[in-house]
Amino acid sequence: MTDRPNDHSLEKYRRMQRIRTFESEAEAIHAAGEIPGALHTYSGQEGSGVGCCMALRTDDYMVGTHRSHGHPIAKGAALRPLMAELLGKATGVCKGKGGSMHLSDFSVGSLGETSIVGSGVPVAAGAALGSKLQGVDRVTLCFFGDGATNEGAFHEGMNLAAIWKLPVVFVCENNGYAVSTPASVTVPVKDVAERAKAYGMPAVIVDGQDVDAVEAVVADAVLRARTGGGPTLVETKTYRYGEHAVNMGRILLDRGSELDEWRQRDPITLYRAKLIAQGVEAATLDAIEQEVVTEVADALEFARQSPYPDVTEAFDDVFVDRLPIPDYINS
Amino acid sequence: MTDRPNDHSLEKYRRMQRIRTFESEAEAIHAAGEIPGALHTYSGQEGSGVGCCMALRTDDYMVGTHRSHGHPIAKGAALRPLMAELLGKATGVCKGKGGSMHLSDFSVGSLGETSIVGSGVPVAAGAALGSKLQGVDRVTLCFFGDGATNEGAFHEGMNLAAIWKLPVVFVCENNGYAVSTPASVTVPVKDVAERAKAYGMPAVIVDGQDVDAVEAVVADAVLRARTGGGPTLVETKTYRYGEHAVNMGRILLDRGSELDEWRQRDPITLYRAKLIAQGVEAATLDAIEQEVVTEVADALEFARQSPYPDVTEAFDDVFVDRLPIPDYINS
Amino acid sequence: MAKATYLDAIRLAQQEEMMRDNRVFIMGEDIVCNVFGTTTGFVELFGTERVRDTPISENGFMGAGAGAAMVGMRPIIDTTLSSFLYPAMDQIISIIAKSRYIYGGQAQLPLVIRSCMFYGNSNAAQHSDRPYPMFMNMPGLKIIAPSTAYDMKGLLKAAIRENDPVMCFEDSTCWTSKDELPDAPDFIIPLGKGDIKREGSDVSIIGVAGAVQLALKAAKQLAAQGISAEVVDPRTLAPLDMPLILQSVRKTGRAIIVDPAHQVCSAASEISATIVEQAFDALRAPVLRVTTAQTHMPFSPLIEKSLYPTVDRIMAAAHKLVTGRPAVDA
Amino acid sequence: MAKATYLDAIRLAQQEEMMRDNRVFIMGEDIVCNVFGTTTGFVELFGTERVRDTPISENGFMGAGAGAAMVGMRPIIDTTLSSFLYPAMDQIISIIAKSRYIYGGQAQLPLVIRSCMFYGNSNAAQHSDRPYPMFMNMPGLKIIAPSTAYDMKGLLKAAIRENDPVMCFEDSTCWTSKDELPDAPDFIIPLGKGDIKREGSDVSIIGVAGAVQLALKAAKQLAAQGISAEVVDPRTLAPLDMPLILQSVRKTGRAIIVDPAHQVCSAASEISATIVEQAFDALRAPVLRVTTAQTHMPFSPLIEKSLYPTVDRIMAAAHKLVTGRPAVDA
Ligand SMILES: Cc1ncc(C[n+]2csc(CCOP(=O)(O)OP(=O)(O)O)c2C)c(N)n1
Ligand SMILES: Cc1ncc(C[n+]2csc(CCOP(=O)(O)OP(=O)(O)O)c2C)c(N)n1
Ligand SMILES: [Mg+2]
Ligand SMILES: [Mg+2]
Repeated sequence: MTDRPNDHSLEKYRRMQRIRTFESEAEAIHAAGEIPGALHTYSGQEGSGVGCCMALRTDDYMVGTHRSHGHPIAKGAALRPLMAELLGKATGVCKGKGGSMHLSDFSVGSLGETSIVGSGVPVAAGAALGSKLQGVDRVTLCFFGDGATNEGAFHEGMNLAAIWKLPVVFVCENNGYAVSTPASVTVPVKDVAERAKAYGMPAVIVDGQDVDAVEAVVADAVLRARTGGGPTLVETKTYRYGEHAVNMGRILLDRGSELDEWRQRDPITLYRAKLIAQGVEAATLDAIEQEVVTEVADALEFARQSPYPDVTEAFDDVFVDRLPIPDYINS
Repeated sequence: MTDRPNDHSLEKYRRMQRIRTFESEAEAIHAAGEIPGALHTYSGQEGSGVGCCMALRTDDYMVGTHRSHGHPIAKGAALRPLMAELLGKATGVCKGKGGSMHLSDFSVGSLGETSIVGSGVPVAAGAALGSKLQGVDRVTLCFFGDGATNEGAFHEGMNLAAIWKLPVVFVCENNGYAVSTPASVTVPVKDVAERAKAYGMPAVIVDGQDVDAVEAVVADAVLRARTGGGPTLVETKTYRYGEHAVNMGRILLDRGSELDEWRQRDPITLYRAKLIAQGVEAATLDAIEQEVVTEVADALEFARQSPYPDVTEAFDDVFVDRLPIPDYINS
Repeated sequence: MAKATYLDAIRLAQQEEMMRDNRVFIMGEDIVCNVFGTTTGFVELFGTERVRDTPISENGFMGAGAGAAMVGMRPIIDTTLSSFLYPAMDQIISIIAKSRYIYGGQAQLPLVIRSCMFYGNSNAAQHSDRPYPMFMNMPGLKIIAPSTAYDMKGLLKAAIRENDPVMCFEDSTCWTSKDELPDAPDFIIPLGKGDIKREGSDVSIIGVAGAVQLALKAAKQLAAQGISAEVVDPRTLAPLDMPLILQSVRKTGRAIIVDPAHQVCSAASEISATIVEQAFDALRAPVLRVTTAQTHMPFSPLIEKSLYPTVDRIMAAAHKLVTGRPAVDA
Repeated sequence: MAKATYLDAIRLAQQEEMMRDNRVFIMGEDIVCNVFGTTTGFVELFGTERVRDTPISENGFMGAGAGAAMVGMRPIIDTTLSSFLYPAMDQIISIIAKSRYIYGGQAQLPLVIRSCMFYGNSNAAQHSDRPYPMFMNMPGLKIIAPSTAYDMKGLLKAAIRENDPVMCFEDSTCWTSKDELPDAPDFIIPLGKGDIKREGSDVSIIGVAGAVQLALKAAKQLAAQGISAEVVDPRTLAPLDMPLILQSVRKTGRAIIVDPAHQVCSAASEISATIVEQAFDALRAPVLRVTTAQTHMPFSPLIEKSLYPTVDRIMAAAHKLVTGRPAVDA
């Protein structure tokens, strides 16, 4: 995309750093018991999420997964409501109802980070159908993992997008595993991209650790979608550094030196080196990192200061109108 | 398969005739009100069903669909219990519980003609898994339509068979339509066979009106399955002469001259001509036809003479043990 | 105003709302060809963008409906038969019922899921379902089950205007029933409001979906035998109009619930349990359920028909409650 | 005999039956890695053919289980969490529940569908389901919901030997509870037989799954307050041991059903409706339900916990029925 560093490049750097820093803080406070429930980190995959989202317009839509921290930050979400959500606070982006598996900021185009594997694919096709019917040129981008491509929902959503030529970009973030299961055990083709052939859909494979490469490939797909050319499947080859989820201690992937090799190709480190090679001052990048640290600290402080939701709020948002509160609930 | 006519060839001719004659009788008595419910005819597709089943061993398994008359007859089922089933009689192959959409004769290897579109595909994979675990060399063959390939169940079943290298042959009987919807509207690839690429599975397309060609192709696939080579997708290009179902008067396919063109390539007519060209006496074939007519008449007579099931039988076969009968049921 | 059938009511409700609001569109399998007659002429009126044939991908197009709704459309998703809701269950439950909540109100899902309960006509176990109780167990779904053409028109129009997801269960045993249908463009029946279909004083018969018609027939015959039955039609199953049901039961002191679903965990069970919890003091006799036997539906016509609620079974239940004796022969 | 947990009981039941019968095999997502500890050591014991990792294809491997069962295998299908049953709903209902029937008894489906109800730990609405009532509505499925390690071992072993499909709902709130487990190879608890977990005379508290533990705690505290509660555990939800429940209610004249499912069309509703139908004469007070509020489960821990049945709510219900007054402070 960008051969010379500019604000756009620096913003990519900033967003990758934000994800990394936000999550390392989240991991720390999860370990300390401040975050309940599961926590699936995105660390290692930042190049994929940020490359994709920076190829989108602000008003484009995005559908994501249980590994939900990276996508909204990549799309530009504010950190305070995200961190407050992790802590289950009333000021959370989902009012404390979604938590770590569902950090979805609709104000930046999110249509849900859904934790049922594969379930976002038909929804993304539908959002794109909506845009098509409305005659607007918004594009929908849909993230999912390698494991999700074994779900029937993936197949049906891809097919709908193909036959209706919908303005959607499907992004398989292939990190090589679904929980403990290597993709090679459950996906009988070398590349997930092969699967697009079943729908006559163009597909492209890209190095997910190279944020610029991801952005370039996705920008092409977005352009095709926006101009009536229909859907594309993009496969980003990437890796997650963490276990499937931070509180699942018992899963011991036997991944040998794999982790080290991937860390050699860390998307943030690579991009930093590239920017410096292109003439950006290290100090500029250091300043960004520092700003991000401050931002995350501020978000955490905000989250900590925020109140928990009142018990009666459990009866809100099931429907437009609040449900009656049973007697046994005392607020 | 067979270049010179032999008993096997004559049996193929007989089974195709059986299906055609059985169904034309069924249509007639359905119109007369003797058969309740829906009736989906297989007329026009006999080459596909018979070619497939004649490539199987008697102890091989078979899974089918709502268009359920052709498959069991092709696999060698006796006609009396099938006709009795259509009439809802106690002597029916499913004791009157399944009817026209579920003519399943387990004694010839059937594991269900299931009327939920696509639902047979995972079942077939599972039967093949069972054979594999048992260390027996039985193969499972699974029929489904073009429309079924849009179901998630198709995708998941195909994928399981591929990753586990299961002894199963998937047969898409592509008759060009799902109810009123042409395959071209819902399947974005020219041939369903393309879809095998998503699973790294071999696929082959064959003229479904040529029973020998179908048998040859399926025999190859069966051999591969039986010898540990894993699954194959076979696409038989075929056509149904009737409407989607005989009691759906309102569906008027705008199929122009298409029907006439396909009738020119009727699988039974073609095969008759081929056999005669190969030296079979017309009289031999006429005799088979006559025998089949007698057989169908006998089956109908048997069905008509058979009793309806007793009301209490509604409580049988939910589980191994009969359910308690509610008071209001008087037998 | 002219007499129109239940199927006409579906068609007219959709047509009027599609005319009124171009965010409304309809999709489903073979909807253009239109097997049951609920979209006759729609392609001509609205074009194939808004009247959309889908592949046989129930979970896929259910989810597509959800996505379209999230970006401001108002889809009607025709799932043909209720038995085809099972392949779509995950999208209905995990996405449609739960998205507004899990995202703290950020998502809005104004959509209608229509499906026909096609039972009693030898369609066998895989095609004869009446699965609304399963969906009643799941928060986040509104559910209507109209029993007359009039109610269908008013409730379906309301459902299409609703900003929450609504499932509409259409009872094929009501297809040919007719009513005068109001043609005022804003005629709607608000969700959650039941209807007294016949007044009475000895026993309340609460009918669900097509069973309302059976209850009315039974009430007529019971009247001739000196038993005055009130027939209550909740019309909406989620939320249930319990105040109306309780008011009726408090008046009569007796209740029978007639429900074509399988008995276990049925709407009938729910209504019974709620009556007992909230009006026990008023009950003069046990609450009885007349439901479909807890077995599958067989193909063979004679044995199938014996499994559903019948007028005779309702009458027998009423006699048991009111006179303590078996029903007299009508 | 040594003390073992509910999770151990699952593991041991499976292990013993897999040892005994080589037609039994197990499959599911990440079953080799074995997240919850119910298949620890299984690969070493049985190999990866019989302990089989599946793709994330719930409908696919559910159907594969059905097909394998039809040809004579006896699969255990581990669906991880009960919330992942929805994508597999079609195979469970259309194939597994219905095949024996629709083919007139020709098909046999000896299989077990296991899933864990993982609620109460901030897993939010998409991961906290307790959906057994939906499956109770469908004929053709047997359903167990053990509340103790002892019951789990006996019932799960019985389920694996059963020639009908059985769903096993595992309540994560019971995971760490311990019992002495019989190690006789043929120790089984037959399906359909409930258990009186505590005897009492003033009120019957019928507990479902994990709620049995709450009922027992409540009964203990009630005893200190002069109320004698009998705790009945149906253990199997389909078929329900209504004779046992009715016997208890006829004795006490009062009933409370505690059920962690959502209230509407719950097991509690079903049990209540059946009690009223069959033991109305014996009832001295309304039958009450203590269930989960009819809303989704939120992530935020404090508000989530307030929605499930609690010991306090059970005690309040018992006081209302027995003394007609609010519960005294324990
Ligand atoms: C329908 C469903 N089945 C199973 C799960 C449990 N689960 C959560 S994440 C996950 C693995 C997903 O793998 P992949 O799609 O590759 O995404 P990744 O976690 O690698 O980002 C599984 C099995 C689920 N959430 N939903
Ligand atoms: C899950 C499901 N959806 C819809 C239907 C209704 N239906 C029955 S047959 C059919 C068309 C099937 O088309 P295809 O798979 O091509 O088989 P064909 O009828 O052409 O043999 C449809 C939509 C069904 N039975 N099951
Ligand atoms: Mg992955
Ligand atoms: Mg077809």
